[in-house]
This record gives sequence, C-alpha cells and structure tokens, in this order.
Amino acid sequence: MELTGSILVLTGAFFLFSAGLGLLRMPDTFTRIQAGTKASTLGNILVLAGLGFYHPDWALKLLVVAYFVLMTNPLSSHALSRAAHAIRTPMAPSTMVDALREEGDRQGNGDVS
Amino acid sequence: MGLPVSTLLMTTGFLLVLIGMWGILRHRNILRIIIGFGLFDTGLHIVMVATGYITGGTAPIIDTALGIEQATTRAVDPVPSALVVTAIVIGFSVTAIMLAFAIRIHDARKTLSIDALTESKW
Amino acid sequence: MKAASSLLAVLLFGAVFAGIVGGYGERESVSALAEQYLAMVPRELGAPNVVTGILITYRGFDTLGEVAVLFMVAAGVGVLLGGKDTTTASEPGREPRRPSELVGNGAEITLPLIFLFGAYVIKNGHLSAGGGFQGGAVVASGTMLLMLALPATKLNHGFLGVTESLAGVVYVGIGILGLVFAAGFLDSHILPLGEFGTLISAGAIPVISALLGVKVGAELSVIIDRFRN
Amino acid sequence: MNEQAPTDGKGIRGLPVLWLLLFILWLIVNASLATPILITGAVISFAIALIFARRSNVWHIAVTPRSAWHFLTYTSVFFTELVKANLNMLRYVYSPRIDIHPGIVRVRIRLKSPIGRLALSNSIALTPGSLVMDVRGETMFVHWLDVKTTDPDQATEMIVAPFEKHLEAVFG
Repeated sequence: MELTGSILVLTGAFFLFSAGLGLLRMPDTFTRIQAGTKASTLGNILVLAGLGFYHPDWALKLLVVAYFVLMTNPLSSHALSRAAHAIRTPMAPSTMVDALREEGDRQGNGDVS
Repeated sequence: MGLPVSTLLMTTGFLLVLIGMWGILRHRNILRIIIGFGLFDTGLHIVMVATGYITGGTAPIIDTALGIEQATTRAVDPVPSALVVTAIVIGFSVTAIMLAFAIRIHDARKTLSIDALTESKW
Repeated sequence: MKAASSLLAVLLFGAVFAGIVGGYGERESVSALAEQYLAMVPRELGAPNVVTGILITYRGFDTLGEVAVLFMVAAGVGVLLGGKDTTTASEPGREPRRPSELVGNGAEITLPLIFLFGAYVIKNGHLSAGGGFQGGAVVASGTMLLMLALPATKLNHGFLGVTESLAGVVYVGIGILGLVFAAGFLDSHILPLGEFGTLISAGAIPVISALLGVKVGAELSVIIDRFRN
Repeated sequence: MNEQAPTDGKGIRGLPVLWLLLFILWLIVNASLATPILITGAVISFAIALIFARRSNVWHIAVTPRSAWHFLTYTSVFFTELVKANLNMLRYVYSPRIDIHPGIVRVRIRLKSPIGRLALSNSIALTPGSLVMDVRGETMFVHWLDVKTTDPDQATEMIVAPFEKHLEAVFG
C-alpha cells in the first residue's frame, strides 16, 4: 500500500522534473508553456494519487483537488499563451504557420484583439 | 541530524529581510521598493514564528494528533502565531496605502522613479 | 559610493542577524504564558484551535482594533484614489483587448468553488487552521479573479459597504453583550460551550469568526476594487 | 427565489445543478455528516448558487443517465490521451535534439454550450502537442507542437474529434 503510494509520488516527481526540463529546453514561449502544462498536470495528479494511497480517508478531498488542477491548469496556460501571442512574443524559427496572426491581419487591425 | 528547525526558519527569515533591505536601498522604482518592503515584512513574520518553535512541537490545535492533556508539552508556542496574524494584517494595510500613494505619484509625475521627487529630499 | 554604503548597511545588519541566529538555542518548553493559554483555551473556551481562542477572546479587543485598521485603510485608499477621473484609465486610440471567452467561463465555474472554500475556512476557525482573516482573504482572492477574468463586472459598493458596516456593528454588539451577560467585553461565554470539537461549540467564537470573515472579505474586496479604477 | 426572477428564466435553470454540486463539495471538504454541518452547508451553498447561477448560463446542464455514461467514457478517453501526451512530451524533452515544427492552425468546433467548449479546450490543452490559443465563434485556434496539416478539416479530425462526440452528448 505505502509502496504503491511512494512509487506514484516518485513518478509524479519525475514528470514534474521533466516539466521543468521542458521549460528549459523548448525553443519558444508557446512550446515551453505546452511542456509545462502537460507534464505538470500529470505529475500533480500522480502525486495526489500517491498521497491518496498514504491516507485513504483523504481520497475524496484529493479527488476534488485533482479536478481543480485539471480545470485551472490548462486554462491558465491558455490565458498566458493568448496574452503572449497578443503582445507578439516571437515564435521559434521552425514555426510553420500562424493562422491566428493571419486572421488578425485580415481583419484590418494589426493588433490581434 | 542536521540543523534545528528554528535555526533554519530564522536564517531564511533574516535572509529575506536582508534581500528586502537591499531592494529598498538600491532600487529607484517605487514599485520595486514596495516589493522590497513586502519581502522585509514576510521575513520578519518567519522570524517571529520561528521564535515560537519548540523542539518536536506540533500545531497548537487539539485534535486526534494532539490530546488535550499533552497540549502544554507537545504544542508550539501559540502567542507568536497570534501576533503574526496581526502583523500580516498591518503589513497588508501598509502595503495597500503605499500602493495608493504610488498611483497618485504616478498620476502627478508620470513616472515611478523616486529620483523625480527631489523636493522631499533634505 | 551609494552602492558601497548600501552594501555596508546590509552587511552590518547581516552580521547582527547572524549573531542573533548563532546565539539562539531552540526552546525546549513553552513559556508560562503560552502554557496558561494552551491549558485554558480548550477547557475554558472549548475551542480546539488555541490561536483562534487567543485572537478572538483573550486578545479580542486587539482584533477589533485590527479590523478598525482595515476599515481605515479601505477608507484611506478610497480617499486617495476615489476622486480620480476615469478618463486616464484607457489611453485614446487603443481599444482594450477583448477578454477571453474561455477564461471568463472558467472563472464563472471556479468562483463558486472559491467562495465555498472561503466559507469553509471561515467556518472552521475554531476547529482547525482557519478563521475570519484567512477566509476573508480567500474570498477577496475570488473577487480579484472575478475582476481579472471578467473586467466588465462592477462591484456593488453600496451592498459591500452595508454588509461590512453591519458585520462591524454586530461584532461590537456581541462585545457589549459579553460585558452585560459574561465577564467582560468580547467574552465568548454568552453562548453555551457545546460539545468540544463540533461546529456549534466554543460559545460565541464561531459567530465572531463568521462576522470577521464577512467584514474582512468585504473590506479587502473594496480595497482591491479601488485599485482597479 | 421569486423576487426579481429574470424574465427569460436565465440563471434559475442552472440553480439546482450548482446547488447540488456545491453541497456535495461542502460535505466532501468537511468529511462529516453531522446535522449542523448539513444545515449550514445547505444554506451557504444555496446562497452562493443563487448569486452565481444568475450571473451566467454556464451551469445549464441536464443530467441524464446517457450523459453520465458519456461523461465516464470521456474521462477514460481523456486520461489515456493525457498519458500519451506526457510520454510524447518526454520523448521531445529527453531527445538530444528537439526537432519540431510548431504552428498555429485553425479547427472547427460544433459545441455550443459554454461549459462544453471549456471542457473541450481544456482537453485539447492536455493532449498531445496542442494548446488552445483563442476561440472565435466556431473557429478555434490551436497551437500545435508538430504541425502535420494546415487544412482545417483534417486538423479538426486529428485534434478535436476524439473528445467532441462524447462532450456533445454530455453538454450539448
């Protein structure tokens, strides 16, 4: 029981570490946000699940926390990336297409609202 | 064994105080000075809480982890914690007033640098 | 020159602090006052959380003063920022960006949960970690999210002001009731102690805690809203 | 609850769902079924639900057995995609050279209800290599870590389709 919990917490910590590494290694803002969001969400959920194995009576509260993380984490990354795009944060040179900027230019106002 | 918990906490708190002091002394932007003040404040709170720590103590809340009869021997000192709640509220109030003044100064001078405020120099 | 003197000042303070930390031995037992509190709060007040017992009953007058300070800050910030004309807020020729639909809807979903959590923290002040100030801060953070995610929202200042004043008046009224029916101002024994460790227990402490929570939440929301203009 | 009922019935429809949700949450965080907790929980969650159900139409959800079933399948699809996304990310992060071609493409969404769109965008943000940048009407702009196609229809098929059919059944 406790072993399972420990393994889950350790896996979660590994994913969180990968999130940090991804933040360092990715080429531009948006890809960094992507790496951070995904790995940290799964990492958090795994840590919470591991805690649930340690304290089975906390299981429901931890479930609520996990749903809260699932709901807010991608949303905050969306808000960050949207703001970053609006102030024209440079994208990586390997970027292929930017449909959002084209859309903003087509509407006539250079500012992507 | 390592260092005692209260020493670690006090070191952290005093380091925060020093960082805040450096920020207050060296930065010319009012917002940064206010952030320095916030660090200073937080560091002092941590130091205050650290002085209340008892070796091996737990939170002063009577529940399944802390029986009512062992409360006087196993709990940490509650008085600094109660004082820190007051200190946090007062620190918040001071920060709010400082930010309001910063906004007024920005309205009047269109700048946030304290170099522009020469008439308050002596 | 300036940098050198600043560095010197910080280093001197650092040396003083290092001396304090080096000479500090961790305490092995609580002081006499703390021992008194730790023994008396659960027995006399029936509150498991000793810190809340101290804050709301033994140092209740101090807490009242703290709330008064918060009130004065709200009034002071209002005086400093309230008289401004709103034309400076948005520069001409630049339209404010449209807020994101997803963020707005997400805020609509999370806000009830945040306020529920604030109510939970306020309600638990005498049982576990929590209380009026902490819960009020949670509620105010919810207000902040509301203003960030949905900038079109207007806070109802009249309602908040009335709520806040009413909570303050009831708080002082409970204090005076303590003067009449129990040992002194803000004595929590005007209500029965109830069963130890349940929601309805510890005399008037949960009531005062809830009032504090409402008052602090309303005041912090007003202060945050003042900064938005 | 009768006073100043909005004429178009906005808000009141979402009230029972929100009230029930908040009440269950209250019981979970309190971890107790004592009478005072039940009573205060009912009152507090009703007050909060009354305030927030009026504010927006986010909470207009109909709960039926069919939608509950689709919600469960959606959850399982979602978690497999989440794990896949993470393994994918690990491959990028630990590879000696990051070889990707990011870009922003447009996809179409059919969902109408706000909460459905929110759930869809959150799912997209947590699945392999995609992140929602903006939503305008029926077009969604998605940042794609490794662009495979710029055609809206194909991109929709690849990014949105796995979730949309379940979410459509749940939220409409």
